[in-house]
Amino acid sequence: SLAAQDAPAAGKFGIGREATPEEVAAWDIDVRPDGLGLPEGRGTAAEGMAIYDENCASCHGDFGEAVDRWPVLAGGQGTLENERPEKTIGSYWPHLSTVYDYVRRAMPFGNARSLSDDDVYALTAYLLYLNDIVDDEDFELSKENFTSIKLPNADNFIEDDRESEPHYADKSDPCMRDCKPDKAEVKMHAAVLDVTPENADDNAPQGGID
Amino acid sequence: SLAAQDAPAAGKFGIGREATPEEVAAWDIDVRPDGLGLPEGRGTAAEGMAIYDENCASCHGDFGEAVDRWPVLAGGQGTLENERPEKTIGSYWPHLSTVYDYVRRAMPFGNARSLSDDDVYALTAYLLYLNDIVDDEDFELSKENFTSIKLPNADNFIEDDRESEPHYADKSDPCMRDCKPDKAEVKMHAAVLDVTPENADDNAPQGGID
Amino acid sequence: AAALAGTGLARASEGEEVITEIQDWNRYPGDGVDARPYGQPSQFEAHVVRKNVPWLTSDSISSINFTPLHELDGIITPNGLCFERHHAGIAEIEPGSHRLMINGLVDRQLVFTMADLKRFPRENRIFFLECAANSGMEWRGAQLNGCQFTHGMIHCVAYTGVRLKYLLEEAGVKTAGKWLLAEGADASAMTRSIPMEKALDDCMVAFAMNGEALRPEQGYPIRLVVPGWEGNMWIKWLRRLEVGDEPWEQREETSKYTDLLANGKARRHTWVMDVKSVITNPSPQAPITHGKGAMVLSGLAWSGNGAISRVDVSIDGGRNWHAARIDGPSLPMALHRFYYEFDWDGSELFLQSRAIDDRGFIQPTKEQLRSVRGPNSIYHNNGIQTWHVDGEGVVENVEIS
Amino acid sequence: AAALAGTGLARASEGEEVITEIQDWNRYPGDGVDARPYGQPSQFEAHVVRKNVPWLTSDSISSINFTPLHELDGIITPNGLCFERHHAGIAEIEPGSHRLMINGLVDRQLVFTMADLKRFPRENRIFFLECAANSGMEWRGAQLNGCQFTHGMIHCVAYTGVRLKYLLEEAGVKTAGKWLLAEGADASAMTRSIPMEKALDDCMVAFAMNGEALRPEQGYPIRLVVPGWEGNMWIKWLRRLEVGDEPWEQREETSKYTDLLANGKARRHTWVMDVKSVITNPSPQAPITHGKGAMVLSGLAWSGNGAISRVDVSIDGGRNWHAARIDGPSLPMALHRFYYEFDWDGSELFLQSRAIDDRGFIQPTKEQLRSVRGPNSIYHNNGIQTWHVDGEGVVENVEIS
Ligand code: HEC
Ligand code: HEC
Ligand SMILES: [Ca+2]
Ligand SMILES: [Ca+2]
Ligand SMILES: [Ca+2]
Ligand SMILES: [Ca+2]
Ligand SMILES: [Ca+2]
Ligand SMILES: [Ca+2]
Ligand SMILES: [Co+2]
Ligand SMILES: [Co+2]
Repeated sequence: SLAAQDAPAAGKFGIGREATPEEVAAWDIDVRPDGLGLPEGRGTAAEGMAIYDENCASCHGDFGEAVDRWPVLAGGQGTLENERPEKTIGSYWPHLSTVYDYVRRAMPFGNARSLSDDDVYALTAYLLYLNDIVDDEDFELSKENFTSIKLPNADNFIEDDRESEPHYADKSDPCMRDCKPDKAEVKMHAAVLDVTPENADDNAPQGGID
Repeated sequence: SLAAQDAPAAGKFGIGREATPEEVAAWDIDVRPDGLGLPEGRGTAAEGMAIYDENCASCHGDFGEAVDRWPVLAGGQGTLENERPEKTIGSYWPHLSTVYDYVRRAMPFGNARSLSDDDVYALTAYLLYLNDIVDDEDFELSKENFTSIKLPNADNFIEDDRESEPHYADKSDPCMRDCKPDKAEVKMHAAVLDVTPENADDNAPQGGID
Repeated sequence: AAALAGTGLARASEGEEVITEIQDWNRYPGDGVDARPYGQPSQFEAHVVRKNVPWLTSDSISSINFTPLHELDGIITPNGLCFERHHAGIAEIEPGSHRLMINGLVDRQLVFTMADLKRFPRENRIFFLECAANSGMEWRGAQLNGCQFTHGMIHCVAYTGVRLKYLLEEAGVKTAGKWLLAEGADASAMTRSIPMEKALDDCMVAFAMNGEALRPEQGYPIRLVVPGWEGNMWIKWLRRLEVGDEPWEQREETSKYTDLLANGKARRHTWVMDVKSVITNPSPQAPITHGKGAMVLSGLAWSGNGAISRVDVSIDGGRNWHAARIDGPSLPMALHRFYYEFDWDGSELFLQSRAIDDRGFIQPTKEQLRSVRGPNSIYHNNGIQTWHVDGEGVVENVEIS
Repeated sequence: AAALAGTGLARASEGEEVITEIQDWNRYPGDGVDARPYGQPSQFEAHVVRKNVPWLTSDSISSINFTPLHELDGIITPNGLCFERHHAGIAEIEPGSHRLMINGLVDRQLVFTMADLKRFPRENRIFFLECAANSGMEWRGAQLNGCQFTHGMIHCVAYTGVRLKYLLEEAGVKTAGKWLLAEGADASAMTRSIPMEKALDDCMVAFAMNGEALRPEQGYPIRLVVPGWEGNMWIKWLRRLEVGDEPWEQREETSKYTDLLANGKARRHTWVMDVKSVITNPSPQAPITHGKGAMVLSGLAWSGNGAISRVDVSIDGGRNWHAARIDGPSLPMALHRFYYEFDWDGSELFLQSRAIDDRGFIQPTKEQLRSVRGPNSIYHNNGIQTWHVDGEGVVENVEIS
């Protein structure tokens, strides 16, 4: 309520003002794995397909396979141990909430925040469909059934344990003299690959930086 | 000699090369009070007047009195204890060598290094004349008689003795509480003077920054 | 000393013309004090710029460019050269229209203006900011030929701002509040979850970098400062802080910024940037051009765990190591500048540097990292970098035995 | 907390439109990473510039401009805002054409190229550079209304360069060599004499400032660094160092940069910049706009004698003093940033700051200085500055009882 605003803030410095409920609602758009932050709403995969084809397919491809170097959204299941893993919603992402949250805040790229909450439910349902996580195009995703969906790779995330790696765990003094037997030999040249953009003949290699 | 250049430099790092005599001569243009650095040459005050009127008077005035805010070069003797001292070669400068050195390296402003060594002797002689230090317009200044000229204010320079000033010499703890009797009263307002260039009505006050 | 013949003397008996002839700049005045209200680098430094690699990303709006480390010295990165990484380009925000909201598990949900933020006690700290993907291309071996490209997603800046703690205390964090979501105001509305312990420890909301207002590409008017932790968490154009009891598992902490291991598992919450160093000179973009003799090797070292206690340099590909000289401020979670001066005999060199931080972590080799993690982690590649120098002083990024 | 009514809410029951409406920068992407190879400040910071005072000097080529201290924070001055003082404008020198010569009383007269200089061991140091004439207008009382104009001929920069000692040792200084003449390559061929003791102690030949190459207006490609001593001695576009047995008594150390006392005598060799401080916020160009309540007072302190050990702040014109908080690096001969946080009750203030250095020198009042020196010294005015704040937060430069 606004009446409270005229009273001094209870903080130590008394700086700032209380946010109005409308202001918090306008910005508090995040969604958590446990469903906290999900808005009222619903949408089917079929509805999502129409929205997707209109707003998303130009970059992400008709089936989420991506155009050019835009992100791939579907497929890649079973590739995480491959030489070139394909990390998608279906193959890699642990939580469905992240799809809803991210599409709502940042997509379509170039016109963020232009979708309705129902649109985002429908798109999320369709992305499940493109990733073979639901098979029925009439599948409807809603605030109510949202947290019942588990993504396939959810259990494959572990907490950071870098400090236990042998090179970090070993705190002995590093070798200073005669640390390796033979003279150094070149095993790989950047100049052979020649992908540095300063050179005239730029060739894009596979992969990139996410 | 250039032969020596092929030998390694005797310095610790062996970086750089020896300067040739011509290179040193080209840059070593400074002149000291004891005459070190003075080139061969000579010129009279009368010759200096012609060069001055042509190259210098437009800024420094026909008599060294200066045009607009360009520097004053003559006059001001006896003003050093006044409210507005006028510091010139005649009233303030301790050494004639500085005139020769500075005119040679930096004047005329906009076309430095354009004068011959004889020109600079003549101009220096003329500046002595404008400052009433020599009275004869046929007075000739040369490498030979240069150090015989003493400037009037030469003896009025003392070494830095700031540390002996009472406020610096006193190393006791400064007052922290009730250090002055009455409430502070404004004695002078910058806004009254109104010389700050950010305001619309800029008025140049007397004086400036050298 | 170089023979005079090699120095461009027109006639050796006279000297170099740049000395014996009066140059224009010795004679004619240049620009006055009204010409450059905000100064720029010399026209002769036009090559010292951030560079992007077009094929790395789908477009330039969600992409990166790289700091030209090989052209810089000391530990401060000039504001104009701090690498950029945006997800929806540079948000241009009029500071009078910017707000910072604190919501969630707090006693009072608050809104601050920029003027409000400048009424909290300020502090000044120098920190590096490294993108977790810096050197990411090197997981598969030497690829890009220049430290600007292999290591240039880092900068080090003196920040002025407000301790995040003061802002959170002003709102009053509830006992259940263990996580913080930080959100940006740009078109990607960038978000990251930060554990409350870090938020209350050393995080800042910064409004100035290297003395002046933040640059637009670095989050003007405010960014979050998360010392020692991956750059993606340093939310730019910061508009909201939500206090919660669990992490949010946002796109940038699940799809991205998780480290895929060889066994298909992925590490999450890999926040700290590990101990790391790189030789910036010589390097592929900065070859040795002066021939044999006294030379200066220089580089940068840093650790998200604290200060750097030592840097070792090898010129024979890790067979023998020499302690380098760290010069300038040595501050926790800041860049450290090191030098190693030696006489080059003109023979082939394999240059490496190895940093050790004050928690005792030693920068690993790329082989050590690959043997534990495989080649697919993308992020957190802090392996020892090798530059090969040939007899002409030409430098190349290589992998060696 | 400010009442919501005062915050520009369209309809208070909803909230501010900048929050409740999606702004353009929340929706549409901005510039990509290829747009700004060398970045610039925000368009909303266009007022943060160096300013000159046309009537102070005869023309803009031999003149000064001033650093906007009231817009900056921390201790580092951004390169683009470091005040300028030239005697013949900005020399634009192609570094390949620049040489540094050492001549005079040395075993070997030497010439160095820029490439040569970069082969000597380097160091990195943060130093203030203050023009000896900074605050010179204040000798006659409060004149210019803003700390940019009263105190803006100072900057503080992280330098990278070579110890002058190494260069002199390379040439081999003869026993009789007690003085050094440093000369610039600009059209004023600026010169100053420096005692050999200082030259061998802590002087540097710098080629980089704040990480990147020196700026043209600061002497690109090299300048002399003379820590703690008056700015005029820090020769820009340095081209020559001559070793001699006596000082040269050049124009800039006789006609200028000597301090005329009331008795007509003048001090010479007044090299050290004395202990000094100034409150940068609030100040005439940076009034208090937030009304009563918590506020941050901030300022800068420095001494050519070493580090600052304490800064005191008074809000009642020197009747009572409070120890300020020094924040950020505290380095000898560098700027120190201080803060004093207090609750403003809306009444008139007389703000002053007083610095004390680690040799025990205490910043004097203007009255103390004038009583010893009279009003004609021009240089070395380090007196305590007073700002008057009225009930509206408007700030003015005043002299008080
Ligand atoms: C103009 C191109 C474009 C369009 C249209 C577009 N996207 Fe994207 N999408 C992107 C880019 C670029 C990214 C990565 C952005 C970044 O750098 O953070 C992305 C990322 C994503 C991601 C995260 C991918 C990952 O692996 O992390 C999802 C999910 C996504 N988009 C869904 C959508 C949906 C749904 C739509 C339509 C409503 C859409 N996108 C429209 C370009 C586009
Ligand atoms: C276009 C204007 C101009 C012309 C022409 C000019 N000067 Fe100057 N002169 C100046 C300026 C400006 C300065 C101060 C330069 C500086 O800031 O260091 C100066 C300084 C001097 C000084 C030092 C004054 C002092 O008090 O320190 C002397 C001596 C001098 N000029 C002599 C000459 C002589 C002799 C000539 C002609 C050969 C000449 N000037 C031509 C503008 C001019
Ligand atoms: Ca929320
Ligand atoms: Ca399917
Ligand atoms: Ca190429
Ligand atoms: Ca000489
Ligand atoms: Ca006469
Ligand atoms: Ca005015
Ligand atoms: Co360069
Ligand atoms: Co401003």
